[in-house]
Amino acid sequence: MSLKTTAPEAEGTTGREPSGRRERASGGLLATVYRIPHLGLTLVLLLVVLFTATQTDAFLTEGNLINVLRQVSITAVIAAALTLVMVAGGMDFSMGSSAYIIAAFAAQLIDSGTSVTVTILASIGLAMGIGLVNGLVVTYTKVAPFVVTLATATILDGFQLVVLDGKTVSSGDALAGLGAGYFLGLPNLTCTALVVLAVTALIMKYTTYGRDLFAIGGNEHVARLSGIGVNRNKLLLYAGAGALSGLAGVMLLSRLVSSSPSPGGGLMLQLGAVAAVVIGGTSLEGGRGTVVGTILGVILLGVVANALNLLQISSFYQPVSVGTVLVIAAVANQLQKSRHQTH
Amino acid sequence: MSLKTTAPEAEGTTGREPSGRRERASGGLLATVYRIPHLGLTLVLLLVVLFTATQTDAFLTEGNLINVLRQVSITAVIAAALTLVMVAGGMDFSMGSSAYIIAAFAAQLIDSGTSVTVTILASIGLAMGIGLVNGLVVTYTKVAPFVVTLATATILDGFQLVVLDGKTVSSGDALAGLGAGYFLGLPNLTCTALVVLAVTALIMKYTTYGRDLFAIGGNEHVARLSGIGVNRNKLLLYAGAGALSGLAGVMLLSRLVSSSPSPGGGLMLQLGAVAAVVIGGTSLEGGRGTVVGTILGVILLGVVANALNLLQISSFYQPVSVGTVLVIAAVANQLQKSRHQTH
Amino acid sequence: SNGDETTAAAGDGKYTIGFVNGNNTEFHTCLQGAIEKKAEELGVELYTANSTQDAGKELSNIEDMISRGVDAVIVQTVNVDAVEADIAKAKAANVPIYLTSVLLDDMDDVLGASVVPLADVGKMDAQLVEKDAAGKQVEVGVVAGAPGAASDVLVGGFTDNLPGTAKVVANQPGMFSPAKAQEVAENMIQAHPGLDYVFVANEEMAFGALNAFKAAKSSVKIVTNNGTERGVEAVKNGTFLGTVSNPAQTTGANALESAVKLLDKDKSVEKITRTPLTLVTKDTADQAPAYCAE
Amino acid sequence: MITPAVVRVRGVTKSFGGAAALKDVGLELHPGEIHALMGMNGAGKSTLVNVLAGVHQPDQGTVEIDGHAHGSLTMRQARRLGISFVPQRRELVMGLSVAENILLGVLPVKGGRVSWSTVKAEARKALDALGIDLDVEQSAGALTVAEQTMVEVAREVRRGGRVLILDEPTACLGAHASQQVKALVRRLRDEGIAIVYISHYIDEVLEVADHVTVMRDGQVVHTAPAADLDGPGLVKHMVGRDVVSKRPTRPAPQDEVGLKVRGLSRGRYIRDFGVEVRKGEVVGVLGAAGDAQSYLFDLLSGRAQADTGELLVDGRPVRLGKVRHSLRSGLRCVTGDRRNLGIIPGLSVDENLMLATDRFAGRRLHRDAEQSRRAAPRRDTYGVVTLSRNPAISTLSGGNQQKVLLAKWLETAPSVVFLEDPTNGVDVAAMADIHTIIDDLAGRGVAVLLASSSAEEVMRLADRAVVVRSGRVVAEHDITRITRDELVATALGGNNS
Ligand SMILES: Nc1ncnc2c1ncn2[C@@H]1O[C@H](COP(=O)(O)OP(=O)(O)OP(=O)(O)O)[C@@H](O)[C@H]1O
Ligand SMILES: Nc1ncnc2c1ncn2[C@@H]1O[C@H](COP(=O)(O)OP(=O)(O)OP(=O)(O)O)[C@@H](O)[C@H]1O
Ligand SMILES: [Mg+2]
Ligand SMILES: [Mg+2]
Repeated sequence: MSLKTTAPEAEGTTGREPSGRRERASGGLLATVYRIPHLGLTLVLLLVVLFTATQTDAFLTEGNLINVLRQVSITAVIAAALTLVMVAGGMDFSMGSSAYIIAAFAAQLIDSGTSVTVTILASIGLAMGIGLVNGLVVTYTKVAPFVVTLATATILDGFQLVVLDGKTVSSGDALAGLGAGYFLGLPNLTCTALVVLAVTALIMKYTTYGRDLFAIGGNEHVARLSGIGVNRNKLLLYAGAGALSGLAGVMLLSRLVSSSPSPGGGLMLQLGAVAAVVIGGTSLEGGRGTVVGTILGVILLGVVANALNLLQISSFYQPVSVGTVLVIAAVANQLQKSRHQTH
Repeated sequence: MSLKTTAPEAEGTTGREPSGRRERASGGLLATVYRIPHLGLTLVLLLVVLFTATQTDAFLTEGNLINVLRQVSITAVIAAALTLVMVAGGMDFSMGSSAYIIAAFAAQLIDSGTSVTVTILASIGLAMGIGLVNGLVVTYTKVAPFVVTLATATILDGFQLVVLDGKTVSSGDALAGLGAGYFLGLPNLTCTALVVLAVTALIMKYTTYGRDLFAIGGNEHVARLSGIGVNRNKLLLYAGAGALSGLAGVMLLSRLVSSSPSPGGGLMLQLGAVAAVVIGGTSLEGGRGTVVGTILGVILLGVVANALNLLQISSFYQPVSVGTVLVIAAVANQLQKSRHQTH
Repeated sequence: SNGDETTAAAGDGKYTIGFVNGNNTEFHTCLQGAIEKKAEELGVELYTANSTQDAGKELSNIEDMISRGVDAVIVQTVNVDAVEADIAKAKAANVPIYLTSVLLDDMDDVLGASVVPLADVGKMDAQLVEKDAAGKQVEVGVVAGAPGAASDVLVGGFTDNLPGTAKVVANQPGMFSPAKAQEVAENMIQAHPGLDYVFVANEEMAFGALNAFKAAKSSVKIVTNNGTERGVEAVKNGTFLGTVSNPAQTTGANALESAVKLLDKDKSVEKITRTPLTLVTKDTADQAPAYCAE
Repeated sequence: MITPAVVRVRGVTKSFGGAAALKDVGLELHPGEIHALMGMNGAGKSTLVNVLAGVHQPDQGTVEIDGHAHGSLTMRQARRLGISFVPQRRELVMGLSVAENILLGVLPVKGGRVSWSTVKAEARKALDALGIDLDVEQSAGALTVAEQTMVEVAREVRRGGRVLILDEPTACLGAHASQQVKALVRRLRDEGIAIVYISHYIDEVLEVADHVTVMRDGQVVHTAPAADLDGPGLVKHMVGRDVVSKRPTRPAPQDEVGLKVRGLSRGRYIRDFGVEVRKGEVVGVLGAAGDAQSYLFDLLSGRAQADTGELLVDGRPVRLGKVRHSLRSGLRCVTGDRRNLGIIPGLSVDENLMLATDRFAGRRLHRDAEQSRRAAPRRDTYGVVTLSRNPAISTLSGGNQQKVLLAKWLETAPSVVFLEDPTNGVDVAAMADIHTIIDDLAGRGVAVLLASSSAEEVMRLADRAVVVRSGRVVAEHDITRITRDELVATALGGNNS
């Protein structure tokens, strides 16, 4: 449709198109620097790294860095899924507990002689089912996802005990390849997490599905009116988050080699992931978030935990330090955002 | 704040709700019944009570009911404060941890010979200071309150260990009046909670401060435009929530008689309060909430925990039951809400 | 490379040992205090870390210890059998693991252990109940810890050794939290007003339960476990019927000492050291050993 | 008028992310004067009044009130200095009652507690002054956009003060409500209040304003007493050229019916509503503010379920109550509630522009650059102006957001469209373009149902007009056989009906 009637563009040139030029004109170095994404968070991370490196030689060794990467892998997988969920304006507080119950389930399967492949598939399938139930409740009852998934987490915590019958079940060597192996010098767990993160990032940036999630998180009504299958997308989302929790559960088992009753363990894992995602700049209100931010958040938390150990900070002061870094990182991220952003 | 959700509240904030006006027009018994506030939640509570009463005689005894009332008192105080905070669109995840550190602090004071009055005043003062710090960070850095207060909770958990030096400190008989006394047949703890709840309800309905909180939670920009001192109100709010956490801490100490290192205890207390407030119908997005709903939520959770004990449900299935009741209550509350959109 | 370091360190008799603690409760703090004190005494360089009740964090802590090249790691695990992964990890790096509090079915890959025989603790409490009840028919309640093997073994030791005249009428978890234990006890005494004895898995919870029984004006007799100063005091003044003393400081001191000796290949030390148990009753309270080093 | 200025804006400059929205702007407001601000979309009008109201803080320059210069006002200070403000975007606390919204921040207290009876009485009084009949106890979330506007105006008027800023108050109001607002504004002027009045309606401005300031590209380009200006001159100052929007000769509507609605009912607001729109025909729906329109949108778009009724598109029945079915039928509904149902604030302009098209095309993959390329012609056609390349749509001026909304929907090859106030907030030039676009749609055989609050717009676009009152069609007119005033009269329920 070319309706260039007495088009306003003709005369309005002064104001209409030089936008780009105007923008480039002003600014300067400072503005450019401010526009670097995640500057604040990166700076905090660098500061922590520098400080720790000057205090202890053990920190910047290959072995230690690989440890950190391995340690954050499971949180990273959950955080990746959570980034998607939160971008779509949702919340899933049950992923940590889901990972724990799946670890128990997989351990039982392996213990009863099931093959590794079947175990992994069944585990991820079950986890996806759990996620789907979350999705169904969230989508069709309209109860706040935080509440639904917090309840799910509680329920799963109980079922973990049931699955394990209160005992410890070992997976033996079955998952040693995943839990202890390496690929190109990186732990397999880390490689798995990297793949998940990369796929998540690609989904968010390069697929319509990913953009749908941003739209749903931004304004669900408009998304629906624009022909986006909001309900279907949400179901898919929670099911996917469930599946990734299942993967995280298998990773957890492969790392811990056995599954034991761990009341509260899932919630702690989950809180770590939530903290990482949020300090990575993903909005609790939905519609905004990046995988890079999440990665930085996950690494920051991992590095801080590692540094506190290496620096021999008293275990009383460790939570104090973690909390403090969390606030500083969140503030640093926010300061940049409000500078750079317009309202 | 907050753990924003897309689904239910979006309905409330998004322009017209044709249904809202329609219900008013239609009449009849059914509509009247639907208009009873908190009908769904009340029904769930009644069902749990009826079921438990038929299963065990121990349930509907005066002694047991008084137990339940005493057991929920501390959560109720925190939940009351949280209702205010959440109505204003905020979130405070640190109140449970604050209560725990204040209990430790008060125990140390009493142990070192400080008088009860001074101890209580100092405790509440300190807690208010903690709340004020939360408020300052939330108000002036614009970091999501969930993140700030989660970090505060972590920090406080660490400091609790420091205050106690990892040991148990007893308060002896100093607080026995509060912890074990009765007034008009009700435990003093319950009376304290009732006073707090009543004052909160009055503040919410009959003071401009309370109404300002609704305005801030509903639309902070409008609140500012209307000349409401948003920042001042928020500082007051978090400081007040802090003070009430302090009161909860003193109550906790009076009940437990001693304070011991309890990693994670604060967070569990907090999660209970959050669950109670949310199933009581207070919106995670702010702008909506009632004290009556919160009371029902607190009682429901207390009754369920009590029932599970009395019924000798296996500890494996206790979390399962709690989670299930939580979902059912939330769904029941939501169904009614979407049927009948009141404010 | 770690193996070389171990032998080299062994040469000059100066070891670097890691201690991975499980949590920050009073027990854990005492345990760590004792280990730190002993390390100083023996000139051992000690690194510490805390897993705050998280099995994943425990493994991370062990990895961190390995990467700093310690000669052995003492682990107060967060979960009785969850150490399997820790051991595999440490074995691969040639760093021996020494356990506190718990034993494994298969102790081959472990340097040693300093443990509290939990089943015996339960048994001693059960015997105390038997003696006190003196053949009467009695109702007994149990406030267990958190679901998991430690609590199961302890409670099992108690219930299995009760006399036939004692009937367990209630068994609820107190989650090792005094607040939860108090709540459980309140409900328990409500449901079973005729309760005679209650076994509580540790003293912190026992004090919570005590508050509940006091409030209900019930004269339930409490038997428990630990032998902390406060607990012994309570036994002395008749608040508790009895407790089983198994000092954390002994477990801790034993752990470091035997770990060092085992590294030295000193034959005089047993692979498994058991913390001596003492039943503390009103009569024996004066002789109870100290629980926590100052 | 020799009264000293109450407000004097001096040299105000304001940039967003490096791009200037206001450049060295000056303005004087005098008591007892209606000062109109005019200019094309994105000229900076809203930004300027936001600076006055303390919403934005200027980078340079000052706002002088009573001779006191303020470098940066906060909203609270502005309010205390007597500046009342109705922003362009509807801002109410949706969860609270209408009454409380009107007294927000100034709730009456009696004996230490809020007196709800006074709240309701005061609110009713404020609404009565505007001639609005609304239940003050209902929740603000249940109001239509027009009703919300009236509530906001009532609130600000009730507050009083010395300066009242109204940013496009009449953009979505019907004739009756607009008249009421204008009468009120005049009355306040006579009471000595200084009024800033932003509007894109030339006639309206010339009718009420005492003084007019025209802005372009963030600068003041002309300021003069209204008496010295006429319509064409004003347009020339704004746009830089003449704009004519005349009814063109469109091909006669076809015989086939494109849209057929029968017996549609929902609650009290839509009752047995029926209309037929032939292909190539434009039918206007007129009604008092708050009537039918918005509810029609909910029903036709599938957002809400109807109690009864039938909907046929191109002769095929469409299931009501499902967005999917509505879209699949070829029906396109453009909302009048831009903020809540129109845009996704956090997404970019191009993404908002292409949102529906890309979904309809079943696209699986997305690339920013490629999408921008496809969006470029739409920006061009609809004249969407942005300060930077592809910002979040929330940073656009109101009129520009409206253009994005229209482009998003009208470029999806519709067979039937329902338009709710399509030119809400767009400038004269864009309005003319949009009218041409709608003419063109009809020319290509699209059936257009136009729910407009502006009788002029209906006269300009429609072939036929139906008048709705209390949810029911009460009259139908051939546009060529009726004058604007007659149409307004029937819409308002005057003698002609
Ligand atoms: N918060 C913001 N962030 C970035 N740019 C903004 C922001 N607010 C306004 N702008 C830009 O400033 C310019 C002026 O906008 P403004 O809203 O003042 O225009 P306006 O004259 O009110 O237009 P309209 O008639 O469409 O309402 C526009 O180009 C707009 O995109
Ligand atoms: N937020 C509110 N918005 C509008 N009306 C309200 C609100 N809250 C309460 N009301 C209504 O106000 C009415 C009177 O309430 P209430 O009795 O508490 O105060 P009041 O008696 O009007 O005050 P006073 O007698 O001091 O003038 C009730 O019908 C109640 O539903
Ligand atoms: Mg504007
Ligand atoms: Mg009255």
